[in-house]
Amino acid sequence: MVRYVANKFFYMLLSLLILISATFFLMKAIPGDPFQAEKKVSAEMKARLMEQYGLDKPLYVQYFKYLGDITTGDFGISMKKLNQDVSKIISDTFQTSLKLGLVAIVIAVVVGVLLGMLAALYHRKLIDNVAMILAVLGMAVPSFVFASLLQYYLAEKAGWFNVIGFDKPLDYVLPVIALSAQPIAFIARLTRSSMLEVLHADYIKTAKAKGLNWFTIMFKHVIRNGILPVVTYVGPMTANIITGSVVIEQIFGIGGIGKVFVESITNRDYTLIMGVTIFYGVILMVARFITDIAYVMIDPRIKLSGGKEG
Amino acid sequence: MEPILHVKDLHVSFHVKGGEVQAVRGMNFEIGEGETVAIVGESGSGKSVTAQTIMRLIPSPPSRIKQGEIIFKGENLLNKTNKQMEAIRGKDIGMIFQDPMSSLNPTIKVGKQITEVMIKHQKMSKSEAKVQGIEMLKLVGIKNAEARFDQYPHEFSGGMRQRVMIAIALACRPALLIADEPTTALDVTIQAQILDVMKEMQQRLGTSIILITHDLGVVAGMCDKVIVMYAGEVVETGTVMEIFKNPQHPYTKGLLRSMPRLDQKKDEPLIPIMGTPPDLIKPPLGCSFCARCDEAMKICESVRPDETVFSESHMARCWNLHPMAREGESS
Amino acid sequence: ACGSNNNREGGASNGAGKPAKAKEQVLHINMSAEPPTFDPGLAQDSQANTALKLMYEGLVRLDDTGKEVPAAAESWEISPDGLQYIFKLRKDAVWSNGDPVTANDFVFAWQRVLDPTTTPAPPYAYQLGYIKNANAYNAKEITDFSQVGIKATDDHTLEVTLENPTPYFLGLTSFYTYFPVHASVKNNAAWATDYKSMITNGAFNLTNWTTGQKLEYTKNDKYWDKDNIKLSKIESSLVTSGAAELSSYKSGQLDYAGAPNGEIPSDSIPTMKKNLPNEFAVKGIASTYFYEFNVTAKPFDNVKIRKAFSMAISRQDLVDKVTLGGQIPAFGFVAPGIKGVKDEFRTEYKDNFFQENYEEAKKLLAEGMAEEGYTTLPEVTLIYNSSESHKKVALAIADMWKNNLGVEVKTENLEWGVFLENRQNLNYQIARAGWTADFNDPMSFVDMWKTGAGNNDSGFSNAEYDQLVKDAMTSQDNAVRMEKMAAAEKILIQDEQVLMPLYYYTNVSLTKGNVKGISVNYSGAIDFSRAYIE
Amino acid sequence: MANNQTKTSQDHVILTSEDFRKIGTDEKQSEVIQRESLSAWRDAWQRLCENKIAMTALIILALIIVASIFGPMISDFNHYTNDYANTNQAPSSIHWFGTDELGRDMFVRTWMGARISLTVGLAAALIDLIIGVIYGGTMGFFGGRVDEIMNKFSEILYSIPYLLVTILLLVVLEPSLGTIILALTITGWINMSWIVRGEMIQLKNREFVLASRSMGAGNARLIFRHLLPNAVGPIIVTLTLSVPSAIFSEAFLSFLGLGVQAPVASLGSMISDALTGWMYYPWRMLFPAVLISLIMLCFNIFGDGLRDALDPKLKK
Amino acid sequence: MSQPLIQVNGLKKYFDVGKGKILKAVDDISFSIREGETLGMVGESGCGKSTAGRTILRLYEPTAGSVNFGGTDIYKLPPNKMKAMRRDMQMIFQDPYASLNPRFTVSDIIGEAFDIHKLTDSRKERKMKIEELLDMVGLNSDHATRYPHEFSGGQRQRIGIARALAVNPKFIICDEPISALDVSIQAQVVNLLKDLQDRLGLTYLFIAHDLSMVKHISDRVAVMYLGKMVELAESDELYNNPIHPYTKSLLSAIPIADPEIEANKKRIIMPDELDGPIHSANGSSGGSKFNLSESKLVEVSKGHWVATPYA
Ligand SMILES: Nc1ncnc2c1ncn2[C@@H]1O[C@H](COP(=O)(O)OP(=O)(O)OP(=O)(O)O)[C@@H](O)[C@H]1O
Ligand SMILES: Nc1ncnc2c1ncn2[C@@H]1O[C@H](COP(=O)(O)OP(=O)(O)OP(=O)(O)O)[C@@H](O)[C@H]1O
Ligand SMILES: [Mg+2]
Ligand SMILES: [Mg+2]
Repeated sequence: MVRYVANKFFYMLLSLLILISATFFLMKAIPGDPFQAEKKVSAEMKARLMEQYGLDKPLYVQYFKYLGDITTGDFGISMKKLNQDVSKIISDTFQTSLKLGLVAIVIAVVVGVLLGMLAALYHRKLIDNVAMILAVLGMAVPSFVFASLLQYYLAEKAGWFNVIGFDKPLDYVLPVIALSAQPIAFIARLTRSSMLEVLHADYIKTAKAKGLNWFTIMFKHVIRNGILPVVTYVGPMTANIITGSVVIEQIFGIGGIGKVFVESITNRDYTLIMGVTIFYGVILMVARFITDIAYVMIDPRIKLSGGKEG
Repeated sequence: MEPILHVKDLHVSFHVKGGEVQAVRGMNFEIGEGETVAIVGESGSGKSVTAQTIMRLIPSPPSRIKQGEIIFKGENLLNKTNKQMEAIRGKDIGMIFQDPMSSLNPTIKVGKQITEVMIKHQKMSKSEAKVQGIEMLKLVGIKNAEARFDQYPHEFSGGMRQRVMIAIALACRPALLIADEPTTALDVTIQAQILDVMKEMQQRLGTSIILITHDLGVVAGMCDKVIVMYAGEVVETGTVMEIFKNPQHPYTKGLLRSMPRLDQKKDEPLIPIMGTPPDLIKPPLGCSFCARCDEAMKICESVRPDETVFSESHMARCWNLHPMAREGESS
Repeated sequence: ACGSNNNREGGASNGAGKPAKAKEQVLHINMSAEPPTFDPGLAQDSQANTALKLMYEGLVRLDDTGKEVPAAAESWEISPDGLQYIFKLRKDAVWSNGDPVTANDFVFAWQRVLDPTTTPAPPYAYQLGYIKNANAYNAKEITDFSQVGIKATDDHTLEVTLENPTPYFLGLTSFYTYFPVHASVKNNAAWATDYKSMITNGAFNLTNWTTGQKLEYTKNDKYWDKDNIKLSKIESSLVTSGAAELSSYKSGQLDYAGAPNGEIPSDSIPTMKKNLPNEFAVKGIASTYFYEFNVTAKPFDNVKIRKAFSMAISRQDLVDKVTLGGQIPAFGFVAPGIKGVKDEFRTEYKDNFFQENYEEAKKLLAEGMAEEGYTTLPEVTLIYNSSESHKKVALAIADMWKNNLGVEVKTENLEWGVFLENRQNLNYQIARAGWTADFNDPMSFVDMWKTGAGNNDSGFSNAEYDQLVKDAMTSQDNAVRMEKMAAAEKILIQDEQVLMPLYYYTNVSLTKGNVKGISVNYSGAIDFSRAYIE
Repeated sequence: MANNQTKTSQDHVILTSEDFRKIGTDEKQSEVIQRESLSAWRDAWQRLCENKIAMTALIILALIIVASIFGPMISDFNHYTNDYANTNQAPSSIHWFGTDELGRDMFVRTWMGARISLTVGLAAALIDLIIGVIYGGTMGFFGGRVDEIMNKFSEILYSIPYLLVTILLLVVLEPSLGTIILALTITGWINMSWIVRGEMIQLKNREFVLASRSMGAGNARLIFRHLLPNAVGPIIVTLTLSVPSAIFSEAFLSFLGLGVQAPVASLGSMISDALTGWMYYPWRMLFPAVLISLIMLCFNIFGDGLRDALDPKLKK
Repeated sequence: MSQPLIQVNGLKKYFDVGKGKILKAVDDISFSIREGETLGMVGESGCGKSTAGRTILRLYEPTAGSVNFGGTDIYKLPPNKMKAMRRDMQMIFQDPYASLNPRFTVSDIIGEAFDIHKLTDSRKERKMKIEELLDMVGLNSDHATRYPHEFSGGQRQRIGIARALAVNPKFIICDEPISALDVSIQAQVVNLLKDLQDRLGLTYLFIAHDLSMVKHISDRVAVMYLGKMVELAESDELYNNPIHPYTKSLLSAIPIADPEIEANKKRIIMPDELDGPIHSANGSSGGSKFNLSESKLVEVSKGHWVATPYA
């Protein structure tokens, strides 16, 4: 276990290094700088700013300086949101994204798995068809369309919810629906097909031969085996939901990290771009890591080192 | 003696694309208390379908039990509700499947898989069940049972897993054990051990056993009675002695002939049964073995043979056993 | 999935029925993004403008007619040569922490902006450039601040000496770069990043700030003029999407929507105008939307070709059919709303520098091509920064060129930063641009086209033009100044057609019927501080 | 044996001795071929044809593709000419899908948009296919150290937030259809390579491959004649599913303003254009949105159907 | 007796199973097979029979040892010579379902060898040869254009045999060619193999775990246990006079289709092998009392070799 974690950690660091380097140089390759505006800043002023932020140094110096800084946990200060700590901006906005994301994930997993199980249980019956039509629709409609429809009909017209904002519990409803629609659809389909597979497995026959009832079989024998593909999907999905809800954040006016990220690129806010990138990367990797652990917890055949035995 | 299980004229079909697979076509047999009955037959002859139909485990759809009765302890299992069946499965009838590798749930500890059935049927507490479960594991010859109890199936070898399956099937001391090719996936040495365990358990618990196999060697060592199936039908039944020493049906004979004996000369060729079994979507009108039979007659192609009874226990279905066939021979 | 016609009306009337709640006196507004900074010295955008106007108070304040009224200064004197200003500060003005607002606070703030060692460097330092030696100090040419024309003679007297007579200087002191800053911030670089550590002197305090989500201003009870402040609170959401902003206005969540801090999508303008005539408002502002030519690049190094392009479109169609926001077709560069001698500059000097005429345009194009020896016009690309409205305009104009001039122009949208980089490096042929006045004088417009001026991205350089601007700058006679600047504008547009003006911007906004007292100045800057709910 | 008796339960026709005449083996067919002759492909195709839903999806897809090629041709309008007299017109007999904010015909634009979206989707999927098969094939076939390193590399690449790289890349490079496709494929191929790798690892130890090797077959032969043809099922399925995901990603980029250059539009960019005004001009969103959803739907359904058809487990 | 056609010396095949562990699938086995002879090889599942077979054919690169075939050490051959050598040695596989490429027709499968070694000059010749081979294994020429899934197990195995025969090999390794087949079909294949051996003078290494079948077909039988060879003798000798405890237990475990014999049979149980084989990295068995890794084959009587310490 320790070895595994150490190994994993090493690769995470390596991935991060590659991520940091790629982003750093890609970012510097973009034309523009943080100090440009419609009304141009004078040349001296710009030179002064560049110097103050160390942007006048050769690229490799900046690069190593940055690497050095982040190893001490210093992500720098934003170049556009003046004097604000990058880590504070990230932690502030991430809290919002996380709240939204976690609710959406929980909903997606619970609803998706239940829907998928129902469909598998009533294979080829009405419930199955309805669930799968819902799932396929969920996958087919772009989230920004769905979000706009929800916003217009349920908030603006019906007045049941606030159009924008993210304070009250009720404010969660629409963004969460919009955000979880696609994952629900995916999870439902995944669950269904893996449940169907499990339902046909020999050990389910064994369980039936023991005289266990439907409920026990479903919840003790089927779910655990059938959930594995879902876990595989949920890992990256978690990261994507938490980080990638830019669209939903924009539409519902939620101050999440996705919005910050897009803004930071537009603003050429170098430190913020890097900060968010690294943060995203870490989230993604942590999600993977948790997925791996979840795998081991769910399926005893899987050893942390990777392969399946027996 | 009142048979513990009596299967009467059982017909089971599958609805598949392209038609109806008539997997079981008029099974009749009975099993007495404490008896071991073998069902032998070629792959696809309907052995598993029969077994699973008795347990009412056959998936429906696509299957359909078209007619027949399965009388277990005087009651027709086919008339039972699902709930009633749940109470019978595992408690009165236990079942072991062919593949020990896939028949145990890989994500549940072995111990739990055994105690689960006892908790369900014998209303034991968890701790009682654990004591019992460890006892069962010991009984089927697993060493270090206490430690093994908390392991997962993948930490067991194939033979041990099959022992666990036996422990599960016998946990509630069922009156009937159905073993569907319990040793096919195993090595000969391990097979022998498993069969020993089964024999021993039977002696202790007095269980009746249906042993499904296509290995006649296994049958010879284990069973009292043999049912030979071919293409969804029973073609011959009899005691072990009757079947091995005095086989009547050409398929039974062919099967015995095609197996090498240890005392057989090296140059002596084996006698195979040529051809393949019929397609059960359109089963032959007459004898289903007709196409592969060396002694086939005209009538075999068109009319289903009747039972010819040789003794109280020995029966075969073949036109060659008909009096008129012997007349034809002599003429 | 989509609504039918009655949905539209339903949706619109739905919002109209919900007035703001008068009892609570809480105003709900939206900003498309939070200000990058709440530090007046570092601020440089319109979001900051709106926020800082609430939180701070400069020497003077502009009332809703645009006239300078006393604010932190209760009175002022201007020397006859227009070079010296003496501000008398009011004695009852205090900071939010209770300290009195003194002349030194202004000196401190201004010095901080001009100090070349301030980190990060205040980009709007040039806004203080009218003050004597300010630019020199900022450029490290002099190091002694006492030589800069800023002096606090006592706690409540501020003396300012200018480089040149600058008639609009008084108004400038209402601009955020001129706001005072409490001296205690010297030791805390991050003071303006947390609402708890901000010390302000305006009508409102920032009392809550959820990053990217919400800003909340509460009435400052220590403010000297608090009796005239009726709102108890201003809450601002931070929604980027114009559609969402409008939608929440209609649902009653916002009391004010639209420019300058937000946006009403142009698609919905006609409907809003029709359905909410009392709430919908269009106000012209001192801002011009134009396409500039790179006069150093082919084929626009030829003035006839530039003229042809400018004449071959219909600006009226553009504003009526495309932008829809009641914009005014522009034929000059200086926008309406800018003061002239007596009246507005634009009324005194009409913007009739050219006329749209497709035949003439074609002729000019042919002539221009002949001069340059083209048989076919080199490929022309119009660049604009990615935005729904810029795209519409670009496509519309390109289409007009195609139909009226027979020229196929490629349109290319570029991400904002890339766009600016290209434009500023003269790496383009025609580019979208916009210009808003920094101060209420035509100089704000003509100044930028001087040779080598920071914002002159066209490569235009004209000695006569430069001289005219210089003359206007040093003249003390306002009439002469206007004359010179008008002459310069004529060179810019009529003679050289360095840029093709398209229209003068308007602020399109929606205000709930019972919300009053919001004032918008000539440049579109908004002041919510005196707003109230009936 | 004398006492045995045949139960004659049926009172069937009287038996004659002719009935009991022995028939020789030549009268019977000894070696019956069990199944009708069908190649694996035809077999799969047949099964696909039987799947009505998947076939419907395929037909709709085909129609959409045909319409996106010919749709714009049958209209009198083109996708870029503005018509200020007719902006935001509701669908009518002249403009079947209405017009947009510049008076452009939505019918033509919708099909042009579908053309762009499909191009992006198909091209991205194709590039994924090529890179994925080469990379994954190499990993899977050679195994060992090569596999370890290449696999680690792809894992690392995969752990880079894709959206981020895509956005940065789109900002760096000149915006064009090619750039968008490039951006979408930069991490898109990884999934495909893993699928191919998995298949290769599974197949390369199958006995028919060993058999061919024992025959003296070289690597090239093994890969191209044995391994890839057998891995083609999962590959195609992955391919059909990566088309819609690329289309979606492009739509998403359009929403962020990083889509194709106007006046060309993809379905995604049309929808995001319409997003501000769809309450007033619903048709501007309706048609592209329905079309993109339909494309998603059909690719997904068809991909699933294909998976079922190609799944050997479902073979009897 | 004729010369050994193939001589296997000290053959080892270890697998690196990761985490620094090594699995000794085949650990130092030596034997030879004379021309025209059939050597049976038995042992429990996973004891390394298939690995041995595959390594002998150099489908796996050996860890150590040599295989002499007709005087040349095939492990020393460069690739091009090895390719030529493959014509002499062939393999029939265990699983008739997995060993035929489902995307190939029967003629593709059989003809592949012709294409690889360029054995046929024209399409006609190729077709003719394929038909000849099909005929040889009891299939007919109609079958050539069909796909494997259209055939029954027995028929498929014959296709596999035809494929092996296509290159005219001298030596064929039959890797459990019948264990996946129905009992009634097994005899067909065994008879065919014997028949072919008689007609073509083939040499077989016949791997199986069905001892009765092995005895039936083999001249000599080798018993493998955990990667080692523990006993090797003439088949009658081995069956009548087994020495090694594993051989004994194996023989006693064979179910015999005769209830009388079965009723009187006594099973001999291997010491402590109840838990089945546990492969550990060093190749010694989990619970076995004897130290496998150091055992050597010793000739106890003429042609009867047994591993120490039981020799
Ligand atoms: N789920 C099913 N759907 C369709 N046909 C089925 C199904 N299950 C079994 N069959 C058919 O029923 C027949 C009998 O099958 P069964 O499994 O009973 O054979 P078996 O005698 O147990 O063979 P084996 O020895 O291979 O286990 C076969 O022809 C098989 O194809
Ligand atoms: N490619 C491989 N990589 C790692 N281990 C392998 C490989 N091939 C075989 N093994 C291992 O080598 C051992 C011997 O395997 P082998 O297939 O030779 O056994 P076998 O005697 O043929 O068994 P069976 O009777 O089941 O076919 C087994 O433990 C197996 O897991
Ligand atoms: Mg079976
Ligand atoms: Mg093997």
